[in-house]
Amino acid sequence: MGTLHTINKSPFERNSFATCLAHASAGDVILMIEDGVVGARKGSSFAPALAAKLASCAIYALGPDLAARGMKPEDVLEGVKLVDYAGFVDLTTEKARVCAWL
Amino acid sequence: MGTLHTINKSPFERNSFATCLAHASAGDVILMIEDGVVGARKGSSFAPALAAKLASCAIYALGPDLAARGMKPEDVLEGVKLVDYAGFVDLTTEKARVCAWL
Amino acid sequence: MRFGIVVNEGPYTHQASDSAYRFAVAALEKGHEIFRVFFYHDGVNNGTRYTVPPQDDRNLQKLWSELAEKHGLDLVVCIAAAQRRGILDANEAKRQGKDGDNIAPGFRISGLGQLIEAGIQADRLVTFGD
Amino acid sequence: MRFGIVVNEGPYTHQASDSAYRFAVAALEKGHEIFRVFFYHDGVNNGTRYTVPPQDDRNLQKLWSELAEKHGLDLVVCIAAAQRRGILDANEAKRQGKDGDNIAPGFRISGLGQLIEAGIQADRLVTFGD
Amino acid sequence: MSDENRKKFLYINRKAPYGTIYALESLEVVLIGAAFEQDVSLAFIDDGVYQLMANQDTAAVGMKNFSKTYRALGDYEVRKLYVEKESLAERGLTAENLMPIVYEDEDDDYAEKPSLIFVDRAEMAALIRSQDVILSF
Amino acid sequence: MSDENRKKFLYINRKAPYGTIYALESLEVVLIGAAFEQDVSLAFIDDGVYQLMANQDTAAVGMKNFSKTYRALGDYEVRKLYVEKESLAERGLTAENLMPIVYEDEDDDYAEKPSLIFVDRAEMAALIRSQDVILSF
Repeated sequence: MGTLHTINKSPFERNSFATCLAHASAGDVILMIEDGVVGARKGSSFAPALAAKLASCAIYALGPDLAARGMKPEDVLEGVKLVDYAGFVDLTTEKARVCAWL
Repeated sequence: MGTLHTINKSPFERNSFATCLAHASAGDVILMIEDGVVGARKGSSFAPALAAKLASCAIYALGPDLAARGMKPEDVLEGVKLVDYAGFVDLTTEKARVCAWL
Repeated sequence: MRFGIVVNEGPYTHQASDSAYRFAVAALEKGHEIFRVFFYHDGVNNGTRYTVPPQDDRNLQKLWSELAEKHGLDLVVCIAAAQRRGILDANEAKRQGKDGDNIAPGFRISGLGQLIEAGIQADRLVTFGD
Repeated sequence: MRFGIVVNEGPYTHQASDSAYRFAVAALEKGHEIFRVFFYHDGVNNGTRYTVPPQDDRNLQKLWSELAEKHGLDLVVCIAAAQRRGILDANEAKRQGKDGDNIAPGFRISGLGQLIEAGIQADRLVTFGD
Repeated sequence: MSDENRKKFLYINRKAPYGTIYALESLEVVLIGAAFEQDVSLAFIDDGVYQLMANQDTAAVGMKNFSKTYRALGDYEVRKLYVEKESLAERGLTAENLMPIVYEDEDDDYAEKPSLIFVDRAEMAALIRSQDVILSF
Repeated sequence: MSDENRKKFLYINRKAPYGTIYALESLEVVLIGAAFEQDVSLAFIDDGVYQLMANQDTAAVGMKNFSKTYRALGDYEVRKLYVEKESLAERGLTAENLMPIVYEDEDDDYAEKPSLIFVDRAEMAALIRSQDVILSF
């Protein structure tokens, strides 16, 4: 079933996002929440690293957190899917465990 | 007189140390405190960036914080000077302002 | 499914408590069970009734207390973390010789074993922090 | 010289309060003046008398209270930040309809203007935070 | 207060809004500080540039949207908001992604003028070394 | 409790000690959790490796030195401390900079055996995906 990795920090502020990517196995899911959603933006210096991970992991961003930071769905890197809190709950049930990268 | 920049975060954890280096002007002083002192260690992936800054800025590390994290004076990058809290106070008086990179 | 939720930061300073609250509401709306919400580290600061947030902002303590009452949630504040940070119930206040307490309705103070138990009993443990 | 000190995080969770305390002691030992210590953000949590840290660890609230008494320090807790986080003095408790207060000896609650004033009056403002 | 007695205050904002409270509580200091009539500048560096994003919508996170307050700063005589170009570029952002923030210049027939000043890193470093008091958030 | 009823608990430690309380309060959970006789592993990633540094001396910072507690974990049946090699290397550290941490193996005439297990990033990822419960600090 794999692991749901939650990441709540900006990849521009902390190394926790890079560490999350480095420890997510093929078939895992990565969910950006809180300040982590700024990592979802296309055209940033972090986008290539995130895009590369899409080859082996499904990647989501929490829509409410994107909206709070002024980001629209079209600002998000292609391949990154959006969920709301209900979708967040579903992701936790679909994977065997949740690993929070704080 | 220049600025005293204090940096209290590990360069391996946050971007604040890199930002501090990028905004310290020639003649300024940089003081590592708290978790920031792990950036003082020689042989780390961060050491070259710190060594390069020694050309234009005096760089200090707070000895009590180094000791707490198991680091000895000989573990510290050459050119980085150690101070105690009294030395920290002196540095603040010798520069015109203090800029904390949090 | 049965969830355990861990909240590691106090209200307002970090978004952790907000995110955990909205996750909890969404889980309950989907018919899931919440075995326990465990407040650790600065998370214990969610459990003080002394907060007075600005009137045009959310009141996280009230939101948690009301959710607990409505759904019978078990909101546990870690005793060791609470002692360091000044969160007391009447028993603790008496035991420590303090002249008052500040625990909010619906929260109870208990040991770290409650966190381990949540990990054992819940199907998923979800952590919110800094 | 005349110092202003800003403490932006609560006790124990971050080292900020420890560092600020040791800086303050070192400055006083050198004969400097401390115009004010201003507690902002979670720093207001340094000012609760309800904390009971483990006996083999330092008690930051007591250290600050004792330093204030010995040297006549002005320890100011920001009122807006304190309201969000549940730090109350007797006046605030009455004004907000709360049944108790938790402010520690030597601390006083006041407005953000006290921070600006510290910036104006002090020769150096030194900030400790996360 | 005469210009000679004013101090130069710089507020450095480096955190995204909402994930932590620093952006909001920084703004609260700026608003109170305005009454002291000092020479105030704000710097937006690193994730701090996200504080100025247009179209912030906090309804679904249930938090107070304080972004409109930045647009009111001109009325408080806070008119120098320095935004670091490198911080925007690293994040895939441009000036067009930010809120328009202006003030009315009473010395120029109340013409609306921009408060956002886009500077590079070297100019930001120069700004820092020209200050009297630095508050970091 | 039979092995079938035990859950695999992983404590992920990523913060340096003393700068924040997370290392200490993680250790407090580990000690209490030991009484529940689960299958416990600790992971030290990123700055978390600093928690295991030898010769920690907190006298001058006035904080409690809790580093000796890691050496006592063997007595609590906590005997699997995974340390990430890449995290050490990035910080200019080697295994020799860490405290020696051992346990007594009661099935092998109480021979002292090392508790520190050095793994690379791929092995750490595999460890994570083999767990039932993950606690992050």
